[in-house]
Amino acid sequence: MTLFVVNIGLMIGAVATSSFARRWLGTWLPEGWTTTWYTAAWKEFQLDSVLWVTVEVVFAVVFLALLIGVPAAYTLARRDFPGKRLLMLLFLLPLMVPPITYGIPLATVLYKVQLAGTIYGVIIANLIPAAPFVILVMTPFIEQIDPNLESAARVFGASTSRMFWYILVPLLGPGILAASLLVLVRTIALFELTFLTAGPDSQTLVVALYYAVFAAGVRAPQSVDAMAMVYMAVTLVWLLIALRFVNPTQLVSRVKEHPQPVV
Amino acid sequence: MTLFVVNIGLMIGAVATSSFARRWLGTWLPEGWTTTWYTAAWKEFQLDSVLWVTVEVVFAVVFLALLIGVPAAYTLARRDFPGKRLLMLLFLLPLMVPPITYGIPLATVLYKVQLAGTIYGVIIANLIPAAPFVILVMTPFIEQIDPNLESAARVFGASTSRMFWYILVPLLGPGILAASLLVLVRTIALFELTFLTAGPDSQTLVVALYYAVFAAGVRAPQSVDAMAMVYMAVTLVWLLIALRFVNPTQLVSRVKEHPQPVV
Amino acid sequence: MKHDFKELKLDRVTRQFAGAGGKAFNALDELTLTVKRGEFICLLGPSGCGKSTALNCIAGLMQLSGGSIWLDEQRIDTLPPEKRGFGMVFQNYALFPHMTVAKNIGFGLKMRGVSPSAMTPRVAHALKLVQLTGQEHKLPGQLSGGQQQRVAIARAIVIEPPLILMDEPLSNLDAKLRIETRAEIRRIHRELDRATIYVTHDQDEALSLADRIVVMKDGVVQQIGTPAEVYAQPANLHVARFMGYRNVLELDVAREEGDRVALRGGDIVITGVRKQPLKGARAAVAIRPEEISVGEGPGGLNTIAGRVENVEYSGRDSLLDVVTSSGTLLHVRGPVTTALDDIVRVYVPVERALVYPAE
Amino acid sequence: MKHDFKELKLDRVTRQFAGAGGKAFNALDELTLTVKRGEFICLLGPSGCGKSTALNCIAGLMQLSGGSIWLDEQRIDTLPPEKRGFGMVFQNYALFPHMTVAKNIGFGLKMRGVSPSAMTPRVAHALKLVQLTGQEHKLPGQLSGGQQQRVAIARAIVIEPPLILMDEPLSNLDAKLRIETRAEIRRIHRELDRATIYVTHDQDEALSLADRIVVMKDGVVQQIGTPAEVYAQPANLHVARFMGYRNVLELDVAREEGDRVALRGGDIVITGVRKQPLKGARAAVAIRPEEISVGEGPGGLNTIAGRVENVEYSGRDSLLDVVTSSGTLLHVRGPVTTALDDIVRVYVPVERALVYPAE
Repeated sequence: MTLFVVNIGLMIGAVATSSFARRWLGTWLPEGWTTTWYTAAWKEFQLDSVLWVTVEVVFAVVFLALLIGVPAAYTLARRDFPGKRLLMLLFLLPLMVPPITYGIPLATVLYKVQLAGTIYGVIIANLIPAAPFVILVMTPFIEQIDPNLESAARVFGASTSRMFWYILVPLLGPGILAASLLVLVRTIALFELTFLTAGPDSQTLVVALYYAVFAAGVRAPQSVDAMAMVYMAVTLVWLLIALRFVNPTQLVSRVKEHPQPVV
Repeated sequence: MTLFVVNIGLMIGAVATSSFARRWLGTWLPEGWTTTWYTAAWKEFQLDSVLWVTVEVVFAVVFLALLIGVPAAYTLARRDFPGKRLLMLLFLLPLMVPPITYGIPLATVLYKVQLAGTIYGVIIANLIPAAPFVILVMTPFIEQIDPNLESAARVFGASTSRMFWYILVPLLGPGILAASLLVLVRTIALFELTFLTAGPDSQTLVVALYYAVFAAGVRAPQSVDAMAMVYMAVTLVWLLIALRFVNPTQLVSRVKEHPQPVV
Repeated sequence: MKHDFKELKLDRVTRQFAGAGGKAFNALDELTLTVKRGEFICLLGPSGCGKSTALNCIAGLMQLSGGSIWLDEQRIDTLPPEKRGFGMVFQNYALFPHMTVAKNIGFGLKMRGVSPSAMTPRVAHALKLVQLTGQEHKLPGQLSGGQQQRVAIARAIVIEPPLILMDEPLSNLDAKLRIETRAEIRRIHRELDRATIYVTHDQDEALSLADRIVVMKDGVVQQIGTPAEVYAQPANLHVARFMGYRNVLELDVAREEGDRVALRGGDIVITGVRKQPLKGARAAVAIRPEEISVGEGPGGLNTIAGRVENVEYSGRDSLLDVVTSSGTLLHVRGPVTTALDDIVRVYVPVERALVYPAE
Repeated sequence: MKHDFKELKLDRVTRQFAGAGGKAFNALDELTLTVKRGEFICLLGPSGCGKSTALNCIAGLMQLSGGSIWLDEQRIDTLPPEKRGFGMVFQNYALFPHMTVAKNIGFGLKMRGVSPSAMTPRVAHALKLVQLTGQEHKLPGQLSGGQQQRVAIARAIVIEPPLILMDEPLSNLDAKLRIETRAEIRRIHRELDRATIYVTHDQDEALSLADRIVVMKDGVVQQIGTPAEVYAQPANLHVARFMGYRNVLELDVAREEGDRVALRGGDIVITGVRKQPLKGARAAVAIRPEEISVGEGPGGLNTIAGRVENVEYSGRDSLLDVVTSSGTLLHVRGPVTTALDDIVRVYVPVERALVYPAE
């Protein structure tokens, strides 16, 4: 366990050091520090336009995924209907199957309908795993809400829409926030789908990074490391924000409180 | 919802058709069927050696992930200790953070210790998300086991090891099976880590596929489609096997049985 | 909503569910009942008897499969729950966790468009009625179970509904609090002078609270009557068993005279009162443990001899298991001085041995 | 394990837990108790009183923070649970869901290395004792709650342990089954002639089952005594309240004569029997509702007048809330003929009014 943690720490440290290093060969610490590589990376990868596309794609995906996912999660958690299990399985499939399985056919279809290479194509492609992910994250939040609360609101005079605004939205707030932040992180990270469907103008950060790794021969490795650091920083910042709102253990299990033995 | 399902179906259909098609231009169905593209793909991508490496990597990862994950999940589910939440978070991090964030640093380290490009490097890289995944899958199974069963076994004369074999193993059996199958599917699919750490002899199926897509210009697109079909088939077969043993809804929530209204 | 109603009428209210194998069954089968203003009605039965289904149908949380519900002249079973204007107390309280006590109680008023200034005195009055003044700014999670229970009651009564529905409201409280809150609920019902329909599986609760008890089983009404009627004159063997007639002996019918029936079987001869027309030569006699006395009956009538095989002390008296020489077991409440293996004679008055057809 | 043991001795057994804010508190504080062979001991108290902690300490499922446990001359608190050889019945039964009834019952024997051929008759005998013969090849999930309960008992008795531990074994059964299984448990205890330690929060259960009752509160023993002692002579006000002395009035001490104490407050004058040394001028008198009679006491002694403010019918009698003119509330069991707002006089015999120091 400890080994595992130390390992991750060391690796990140190495890349971070490398990205800031002037020269670094054979010694434990590099001889000098510089931000040159960041500037170089910024220019080389046209980071400004790439970042902007990333932001556009990510926010569109988060918004649409919530719009589809929250009502779907509510329906799946509350209603029983024939075929519910099948539908549930279909929703979970894009989460468990690797993106490339459906990514290539998806790209083919998008090319046929002239959407591939545009930002809309990228958004649609990313929605396919994002919407189920919202369902996955929202389901435990919805299930924690006692259905009797909804019954009580109805009995005491709330119509469906007022019940929704006075009861469900306040109670689901933290869940929706958590879901959007987690989808945000995942979308930033989802390489395959964007890679397969993006054109030169709709490259997101992670795709740019891949091209960089691929063509590493012609670029300074430190520049690639700098790029990776930018990328990692972007994801981690969002992830940390997300974790402030959602307790990750809640997604796995509801923590039970027991008195702790002292011995 | 329905749109979403139909979409996925159509896309997979298109690629499948393409991979079997003799020629296919402008008509709804291609003019003839052939398996030539599969033979071509097989030769072109050296599928026999690639498949063998894939099998080796996958089974090693599954075995090691279970060895680490099951006891860790048990400890996390049953014991309370200071720092438990932090540890839980650290375990879940590799699942939520995209692989590329730690993939590049990991590759750097593996190169430094001369493990990158070897099959061991690939295995180690894939273990990092696989072990936490086992923990994630096993936790609900372990939590479903009443701790009193363990107490009862102890009181009635079972030592810790006998309690393990007579009580825990039989009860966790389905969970362990489910976890191994799901890890298997994920490992087959995990592109980034293998991509970053594999050498020419330790390429797995998915990496071979990527190279193919990249160099698509020089190969017949049908050949790539055929390759994708092989890949998709491999994953789906395993996934279906896994789903026979684990109810996916169980991972999200424990299904409650209610009498269903007829109206 | 109308507050000056006269009665709520349930007319053959039926509700179906899908059972095992997809076959529909009636969770509630043609419940017909008229609840007058001021009445306290208990729906009593074991779990799965349809009592909660009935309550949900009245509240509008479930749709009827058949029948109709009327509030005086107005048909209400076609209205959504928010248009019926009833108050309801849920088993687990169902307080809104993100609202303060005052906001929880005022929720119904707010939905009815009552202005905040008009709301405050009414919420304060409801809080006073349930003795929670001073707690209005707490969240439900900061209250004890008993306090939450009372907030739930306040929320139901503040809208001054014609009908208050209660779904096992005491089942999450401990024994002591349950008895205290019982008295509270009865007091509030009297002060409001509306109608209350109360669902419970606890016969003590039903006896102590209700003006009338509706005993249910498998969705079908077994008996509707006052607590004294249900307690002393159960309509059938099922109700008798449920109301604590623990001794049920199946015997041969020896003689019938008017409503007196003489029964015989092995070494037991009992004369009882017939409560249902008998069919065939066998009948069942139902007797409460506390109505069997240790001693000889007048003229040796209804007297049974046996050995004490178990003694359960319960403070004022003991619960004895008396086994006759032919092996029949009788549960008897006897004096605490009775010891294990004593040979005793016990008897039951004729009018406390109720005779029903054998099952 | 030794089956011909004489006694189990708990010597100042203490168990600490980490409380809120990390401060340790004693969930069980210096429990000292000697259990003789053949005895049936009930640990009685509300949840959180330490009774389950005590049971787990005896079973070995929790380690002691202090004190020791002895089986005759052998110190056992240092042994792991599997070496102590006790039988245990868990609250939720804890049957192994993947084993048949027979395998569940035989588990303890198998762990002791008993051969399958020697096991079969012993399992059959245990099955017969709990009246489950014929069910041996079913899985626990195929049995009803009551049957599972009996499998759990069979599993505990088949190893013929010196001590059987039971942790609220009846709490998951419904009221009717609970009373039946109670008699069963008592019968099995008698047939085995070992010792049983039984944990419950239900005073009726404890009264009916136990040879001796240990009343606990906040980890501390309040009273150890026979059911009759605990019922009629509670050691302190807490035990009295828990055993159903619902009327607790705090009054001024007017006069003490021997163990008789005259108390006075408002319009109430009561003479009672002192059960604990008093301190100060105030004292509390505890009286059961069923020991207050409607009517005049001999010579007007201990007679109180009041108005009936609530009537709860309970079949044989009614529970009345009688309020005196000064506003004191008395719970009284009275005849069912009493009506709301009746003015009644009630009295309590001197020896049934127990006087304790005020809290």
